Amino acid sequence: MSFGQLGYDVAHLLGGGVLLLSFVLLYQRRIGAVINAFATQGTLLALAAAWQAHAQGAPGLYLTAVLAFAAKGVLIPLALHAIVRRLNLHRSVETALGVGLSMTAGVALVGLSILVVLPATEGARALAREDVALALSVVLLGMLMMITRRNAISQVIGLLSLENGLILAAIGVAGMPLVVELSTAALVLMVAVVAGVFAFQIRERFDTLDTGSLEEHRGEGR
Amino acid sequence: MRFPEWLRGVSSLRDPRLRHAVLTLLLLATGGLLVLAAAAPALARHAKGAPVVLGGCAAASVLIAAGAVGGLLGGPDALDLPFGPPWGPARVAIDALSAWFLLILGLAGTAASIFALGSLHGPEAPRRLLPYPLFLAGMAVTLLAADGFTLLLGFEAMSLASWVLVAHEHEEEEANRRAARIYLGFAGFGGLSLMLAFGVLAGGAGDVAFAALREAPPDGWRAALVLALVLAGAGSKAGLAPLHVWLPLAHPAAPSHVSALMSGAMTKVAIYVLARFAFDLMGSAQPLWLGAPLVALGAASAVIGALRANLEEDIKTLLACSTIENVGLISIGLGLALAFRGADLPALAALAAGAALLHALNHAVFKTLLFLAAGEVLHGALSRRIDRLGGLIHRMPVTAWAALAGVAAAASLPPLSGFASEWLLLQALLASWRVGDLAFQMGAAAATALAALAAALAAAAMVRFWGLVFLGRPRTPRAAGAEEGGRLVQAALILPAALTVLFGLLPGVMLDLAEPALRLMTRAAAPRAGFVAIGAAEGGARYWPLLVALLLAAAVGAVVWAVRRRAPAGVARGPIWDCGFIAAPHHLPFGDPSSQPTASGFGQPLRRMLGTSLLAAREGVTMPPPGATAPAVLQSGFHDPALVALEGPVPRWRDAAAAQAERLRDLSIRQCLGLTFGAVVLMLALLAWLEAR
Amino acid sequence: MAVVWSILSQALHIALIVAAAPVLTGVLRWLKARMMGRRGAHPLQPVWDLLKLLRKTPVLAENASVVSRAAPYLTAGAAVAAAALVPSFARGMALAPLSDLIVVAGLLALGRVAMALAGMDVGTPFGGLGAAREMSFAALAEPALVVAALSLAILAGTTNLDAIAGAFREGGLGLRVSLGLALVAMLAVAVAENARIPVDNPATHLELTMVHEAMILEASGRHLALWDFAAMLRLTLWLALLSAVFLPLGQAPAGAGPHLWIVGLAAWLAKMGALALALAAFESAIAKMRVFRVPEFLGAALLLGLLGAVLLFVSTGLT
Amino acid sequence: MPLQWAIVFFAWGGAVALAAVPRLRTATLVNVGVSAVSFLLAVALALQPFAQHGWTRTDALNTPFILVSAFVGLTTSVFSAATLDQEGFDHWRIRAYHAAYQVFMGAQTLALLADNLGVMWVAIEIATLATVSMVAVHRTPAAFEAAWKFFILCGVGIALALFGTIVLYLAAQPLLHEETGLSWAALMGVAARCDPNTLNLAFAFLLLGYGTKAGLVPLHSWLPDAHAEGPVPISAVLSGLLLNAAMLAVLRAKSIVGANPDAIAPGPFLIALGLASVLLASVSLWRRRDARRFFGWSSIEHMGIVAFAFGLGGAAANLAGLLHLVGHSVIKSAVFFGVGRAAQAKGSQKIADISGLVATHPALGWGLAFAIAGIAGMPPFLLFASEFRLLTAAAAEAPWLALALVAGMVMALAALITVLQALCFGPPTSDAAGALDGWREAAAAAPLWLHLAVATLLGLAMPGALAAMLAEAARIIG
Repeated sequence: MSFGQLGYDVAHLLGGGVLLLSFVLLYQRRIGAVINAFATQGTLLALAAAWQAHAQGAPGLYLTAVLAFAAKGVLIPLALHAIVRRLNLHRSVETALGVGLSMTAGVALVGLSILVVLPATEGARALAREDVALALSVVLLGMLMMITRRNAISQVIGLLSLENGLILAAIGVAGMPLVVELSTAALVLMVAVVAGVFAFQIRERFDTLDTGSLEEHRGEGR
Repeated sequence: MRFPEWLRGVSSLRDPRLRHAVLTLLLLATGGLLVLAAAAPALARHAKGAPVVLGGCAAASVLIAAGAVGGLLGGPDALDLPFGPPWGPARVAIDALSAWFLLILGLAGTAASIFALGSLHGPEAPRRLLPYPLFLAGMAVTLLAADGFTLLLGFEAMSLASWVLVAHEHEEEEANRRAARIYLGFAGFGGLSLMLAFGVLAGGAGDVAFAALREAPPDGWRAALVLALVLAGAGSKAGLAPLHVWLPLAHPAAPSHVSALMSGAMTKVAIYVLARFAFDLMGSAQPLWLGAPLVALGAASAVIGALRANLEEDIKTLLACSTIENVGLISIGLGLALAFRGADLPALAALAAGAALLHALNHAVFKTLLFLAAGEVLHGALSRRIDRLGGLIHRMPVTAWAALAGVAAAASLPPLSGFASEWLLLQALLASWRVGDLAFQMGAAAATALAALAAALAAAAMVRFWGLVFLGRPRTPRAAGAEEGGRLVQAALILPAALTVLFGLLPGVMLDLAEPALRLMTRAAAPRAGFVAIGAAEGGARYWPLLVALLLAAAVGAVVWAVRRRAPAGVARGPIWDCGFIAAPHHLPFGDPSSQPTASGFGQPLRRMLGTSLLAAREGVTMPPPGATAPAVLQSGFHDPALVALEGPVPRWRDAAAAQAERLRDLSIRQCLGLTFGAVVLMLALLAWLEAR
Repeated sequence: MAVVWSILSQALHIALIVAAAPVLTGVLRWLKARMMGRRGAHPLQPVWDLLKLLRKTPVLAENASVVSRAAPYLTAGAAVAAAALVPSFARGMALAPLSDLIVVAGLLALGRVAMALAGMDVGTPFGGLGAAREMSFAALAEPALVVAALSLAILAGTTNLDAIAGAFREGGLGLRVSLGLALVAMLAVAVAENARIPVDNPATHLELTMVHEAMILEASGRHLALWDFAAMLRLTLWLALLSAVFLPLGQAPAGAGPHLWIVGLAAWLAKMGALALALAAFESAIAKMRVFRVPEFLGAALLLGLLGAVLLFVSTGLT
Repeated sequence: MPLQWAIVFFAWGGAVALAAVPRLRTATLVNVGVSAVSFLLAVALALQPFAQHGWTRTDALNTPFILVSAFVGLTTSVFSAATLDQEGFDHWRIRAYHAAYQVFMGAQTLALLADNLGVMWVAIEIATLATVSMVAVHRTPAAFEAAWKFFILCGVGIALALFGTIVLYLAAQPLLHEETGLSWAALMGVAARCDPNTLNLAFAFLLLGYGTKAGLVPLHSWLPDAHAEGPVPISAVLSGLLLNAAMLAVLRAKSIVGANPDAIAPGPFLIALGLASVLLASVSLWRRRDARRFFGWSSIEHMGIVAFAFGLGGAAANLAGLLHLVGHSVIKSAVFFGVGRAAQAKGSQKIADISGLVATHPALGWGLAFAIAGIAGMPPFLLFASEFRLLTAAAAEAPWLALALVAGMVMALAALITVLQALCFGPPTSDAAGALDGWREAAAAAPLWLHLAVATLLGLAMPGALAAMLAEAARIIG
C-alpha cells in the first residue's frame, strides 16, 4: 500500500498522534497532566497496534494492542496517580523546557531522525519507513524528556514513552517475528520500573521526588 | 691455538645428540627449580625444608653453569615445548649468546644460593622461600626463550618473584613498600614496552618466534621505534638512565642473596634482552646511529651511578648505584659494537662486544660477591648504614678480604677482572674515531672521557665503601661485637672472590670462550692476542694480565727484600695521634666516632665538585659555639633528577587528569542519561552525514 | 742477541730510574730553593733521608690493621712496576710489550688506592680527609689522562708507550696543535698525580690544604720511607713518560746496541734535568690554589684534551 | 527437551525451588547443587557437536563462554555458601537472593546460547531485572542510588538495543521469511545483500544499547556503583559474566555489519569507545577510596581493552579479545571473592580500612595479591597471554594507537599495584567481626585459588580443543 490509501493514512495518523503526544509530554509542566498525556499516548499506541494487526492481518498484534491499552492506557497511569496522591505531589509544578524551546529541540530531533531513517530504509515499504521515523522521534523525545526532568516520576514517564516508541517501531515492521513476546517483555520491564520507583519512593519517604537528592548518597562520597 | 678450540675440536661436542643433552639439562634444571618453588610452602613447615630448597637451588645453578659452558663449546639447538600460549607452543633454544648469560646466571646463582643456605637460621617463611627458585627459573626461562611470548613470560615471572622478595619486609617499613611498588610498576611498564617492541618487529605477520623475526628485519622509523621500546623495556630493567630510579630503591630492600642476584644476574638478563634485540633480531644490516643512544644513555648511567655511589650512606644502596654505573659501561660497549658493525668494522665491533660481554660476566661475579659481603656485614653488625659500622676487618677478616677482592675489581685495578674488561672497553672507545662520522667521533670522545670519569669515580666509591666499613674504628658497640659467618657463608664469599681473581688473570680464555657469541653478534671474532693476553686489534695494544701480575709481584718482592735487608724487623705500637682530639669519654669505649670520617664527610669533595651540578646536592655545616666540645655536624643530601621527575610532575599530571575524570563521575543520573543521549544523537548525526555523502 | 740487549736495557732502565728518583727530587728541591733565594739542601739529601728512615722502627696505632703494614710495600711495588714499563733511554726493552699507557695508569691507581686505604686504616680524621681528596682529584685527573691518550692513540694507532714513542720518534708527525693540547692535559694530570703545586704542596703540613701528606701522617720508619720513595718514583715516572712521548729525541731504537744507549742516556738525563728546571720554575712562580678550585684546573685540562681530539678528528676527516 | 533449553530451565526451576527455601544452610547447599548440575550440563553441551536448534545455537563463539559462566557460577555459589551469613539476610532476602541468583544464571546462559537476537535481548533484560533487585538488597541509600542508576541507564540501554534489533530485522525483511528474520545465522547469510544504510542504523543502536550493558565509556556511569553495592557474589557474576554476554551481543552485531562490504566499518567505533574506556578508567582508578568500586572501574578498563581488540579485528586481535574476555571473567570474579571476603573480615570496603591481609589471612591475602597481579596482566595468568597477543597485533597494525593504549594500561597498572600493596601489605588492620570457622574460611578462599589455577592453566597450557574453538571463533567474528 502506498500514499493516498486508507491503511497508510490511518497508520500515519496514529503514529503522528503518538509523536504529537510526545511533544505534549515534553513541555507539559503539571505532573497530573503529564500522566494523562501519557495515558492518551498509550491508548493511541494500542489503536495503532490494533490497526496494524488489521492491516497486516497479524492476529498476534491484537494481543499487543490489548496489553498496551490495559497497561499503558489504564494501569500504569492509575498507579502513577496513586503515587502522586500518596506523596501529594499533584500540585507540584516543575521546571521543564519552555514551549518554544521544547518545540525547537523536538522538531530538531524529528528532523534528525527523518534524515537518518528515510535514506537508511530505502529497501523497506513506505509505511514501515514512516513508522520507524516516527518511532525514532518518539524514542529521542522520550530520552530528551528523561534528561530535562528532575522529578523521578516524570523521568519514568519519559522512559515509558520512549518504550512506546519501541512498540510503535516493532508493530510497524510487517512480519516481525516475536513482536508480541518482545513488546510483552518490554512491558514487563516498564512495569518493573514503575514497581521499582513505587517501592523505592515509598520506602525511602523522601520528602521530595527530586532525584538530585539521591546524588548525596553515592557510595564513597564525592 | 685458542684454548677452547681444541675442546671444540673434539668431535663429540659437535654431536647433535650432545647438544640436545645440553638443552635438556638446562630445561631439567629450570623445571627442577619450578618443582622446588611448588614444593616450598609444604617444605617450609619442616626444619629441613628450607635447606632442601636452597640446596636444590644451588645444585640447579651449578647445572645451569655447566650447561652454559656446554652450550658455548657445543653448537646451537632448539626445541618446542609441549605447552605454551593458547596459539602455539612455547619455543626454547640455546645459542652462544644465551649460553654466555646462562653462565653468568649459573655462577651468580650458585654463590647466592650457597650464601642463603649458610645464613639460614631455623625455618624460613614460605613467602621468602617460595619466590627464590621461581626467580632463578624466571631468569633461566628468559635466557632460554626462542619466541617473544616465552621470553616475556620469563621476564615478568622474574619480576613478579623478585617483587615478592623486595616486599619481604613490607610490614616494617613504608620505604620497602614504596620500593616494591615502584619496582613492580617499572616491571609492568617494561613488559608492556617489550610486547610493543615484539609487535612492531613482527609486523603484519604477527609471528613472534625468533626465527620468524630474523626473517624480516625492520628499517627506518620501525627500527628506531623498536630500539626505543627495547630501551624503555629492557633498559629500565637493566637500570639505564633515566629509568634507573627503581634500582637503588629495590635492590637494597630485598634479602642480601636476592639483592646479589638482582644486581649480578637480573640486570644482565635485561642486558641480554637488549643484545638479543639489537644484535640478533633486528638483523645485522642496521645503520651506524643505532648504537648512538646506547652509548649516550650508557655514559649518562655510568656517571650518575658512580657519583651516587660516592654519596649514598647505605652500603647496599651504594652497591646498587655502582651496578647502574657498570650497566652503563656494558651498554657503552654494546652501543659501540652496534656502531662499528654499522660502519662495517667487524673486528672493532667484536672488540667492543667482547668488552661488553666480559664486563657483564666480571660485574656479575664481583657484584654478587660485594652484595653477599654486605649481607654478611648486615648480619654481623646489624646495620647497613656506613655511619654505624667500621673496623670490621678485625672482627670479620674473611669477609673483609673477600670483599677487598671485589672492591679492587670494581675499582678496576690491575690485575683483577674489572680492569681487564674496562681496558678492553677503553680500547674500543679509543678506536671509536675510526667510525667516519664526525658527530659520532665527537660523541665518542665525550663518552670516552665520561667512561674514564665513571671508572675513577667507582674507584673512589669503592675506597669509601671498604675503607669506612672495614677500616678505622667501630662506630657502634654492635659493630665492635660483629662476628664472622659460618663456613658455608665464607665459602659463598670465597668462591666469587676466587673467580674474580681468576677471570682477572685469564681474560683471554674467557674471551675465547665467548667467541661464538661474538660471532653471533658481530659476524667476527675478537682480535687474537694469544693465550694469556687480550688485544685491542691485530698488532695493536696488548694487555698481559698474568705478566703484569708477575711483574707486580716481583716488584713488591724486590721492595720487601730491599727493605728487609736494611730495616729492623717488627713494629712498635702506640696510641693514635688523633689530631689533638681530646680522649673519648667513658661511654665511648671504642673511641669517639665523631672523630672519624663519616660517610657524608668522605663524600664531601665529590659532592661539591660534581654533586651540586649533577644531583642538586646540598650540604650545611652547623658549627658548635666556640669552646663547646660538641662536634661540628655536616648535613648533606641530594636528589636524583629522574626520581624527582617521576615523583613530581608525573603524579601532578595524573592527578590533574583524574580530577577532570572525577567531574564526569560526579554527574547526576540525568546528566549520565545526557551522556547516553548525546552519544545517540552524535552517532545518528554521524550516520546522517555519512549517508549524505 | 737482541733478546740479551733488551733484557740488559730493561735491567739498566729499572736500576737507573730507581736510582734517579730520589736524586731528581733532591735536585728539584735544590733548584726551587735557589730560585727562591735560599741555598737549599744538598741534592742528595732525599737519599740520606730515606736511609735514615729505613733504620728507624715504625710506630703503628694500636688498632692499625695489616693494611697499614702491607700498603707501603704494595704502593712502592706498584710504582716500581709502573716505572719499569715507561721507556727512558732506549726502546724495545724486555717489558716493552707490556708498557701500555692504561696499564701504567692502572698500576698507579693501584698504588693510590692502597695509599688511601692505609690513610683510612686507623680512622683518624686526617687520613679520611686526605683519602677522600686524593680519590676525588684522581677521579677528575683520570678522564684528562685518557682523553690525552686518545689523541696519542689516534696518531700512533696504539696505547703502547713503546710504540707511541717509536711512532713519534720516526713517524714524521711534525708539530701538531692537538699534540700540544694533549701535552698540556698530561702536564696538568702529572701535577695533580704528584701532589705538586698548585694542586698540593709537597712541603706543607697545613691541615686544610694538604692531600698527599694527610694520608701518610701516621706513617713512620720504613713505612714512611717507602711512601716517600713511591712518591719520588711516581714523579720521576711522570717526567720520564712526558719526555718519552713528547720529546723522544735521542732515544735508542729497539734492538740497538749499547753504543746508542750512551746517547739515549745522555739525552734522557738532559731531558729530565730540563723538565725538573721547568717544574721548579713553574712551582716557584705560582701559588697553591684552594682545594675546591682544583676541579676547575683539571676540568680545563680535560676540555683541552677533548679539544685536541676533536681537532684531530677534523684533520683526519680532511685528509 | 534439548540440552540447550535444559540448562536454562533447570536453573530457572532451581530458582523456583529456592524461592521456597527459607533456611540459610539448606538454601546455600541447594544453590551449590543446582549450580553444580548446571555446570555438568554445560560440559555435556560443550561435548556435543555444534548445532542450531530453534532459537538457540551452539558454536565456537559461545561455547567457551557457556563453560566459563557455568564454572564461575559454580565457584561463586560455593563462595556464597561459605560467606552468605556475613551479609546478614533475613529469610525473605535469602529466598529472594537465591532465586535471583539462579534466574540470573539461567538468563545469562540463554543470552549466550541465543541465536535469535530477540531472544538474546529478552534474556539480557531478564538478567538485568534479576540483578537490579540484588544490587538494592542492602537497602542503604548508596545501594538504592546504585540500583536506581543501574536500572534507569540499563533500561534505556536495553531499549536502544531493542530498537536496533527491530531495525536490523527491517534491514533483512526483504530477504528473509518471517520466522528466521531475527536469527543471527540467517542474518549473517544475507547480510551482504542487505541495505547497508539500514545495517548502519541498526549497528549504531545495538552498539550503544549493548555497549551500555558492557560498560563502555561514555555509557559506563552505572557500572562501578552497581558492582560495589549488593552481595559480593552478585558483584562477582555481574563483573565476570554479564559483561561477557553484553560484549558477545556487540560482537554478533559487529559480525553482521562487518559481513556487508558497503556498510560502515564497525572497527573504528569500537576502537574509539575502547580507548576512551581505557584512558578514562586508568585515571579514575587513582581517585578510588572504595575497594569494590575500584575493581568496578578496572572492569571498565578491561572491557575497553576488549573493545579495542575487536575493533582492531583480524584473527590475532580477535583471539586476543576473546582470551581477554575469558581471562577477565575468571580472574576478576576471583578478585571480587578476595576483596569481598576481606571487606567482610575487616568490616569495611574502604581501601584505607583494609591493610596487611597477607599477615592476618595468608591464604586470602596472597590469593588476592596474585589475583590483582593477574588483573594487572602479570604472568602466568591468561590475561598476560591475551595482552601479549593484543599488543603485538596492535603494534604491528597501528603502532600509535597501541602506544595510546599502553599509556592507559601503564597508568592502570600502577594504580592496581598501589591498591594491591595497600590491601595486602603493610601493618595489618584489626579484624572486625565476621571471622569464619576453619572450613568455611577455607571454602571462601578455595574458589579464589581455584580460579587462579584455572587462569594459569588457560594461560600456559590451554586444552587444545578449547584453543581450537577460540581460534575458530576469532575467525567467525571476522
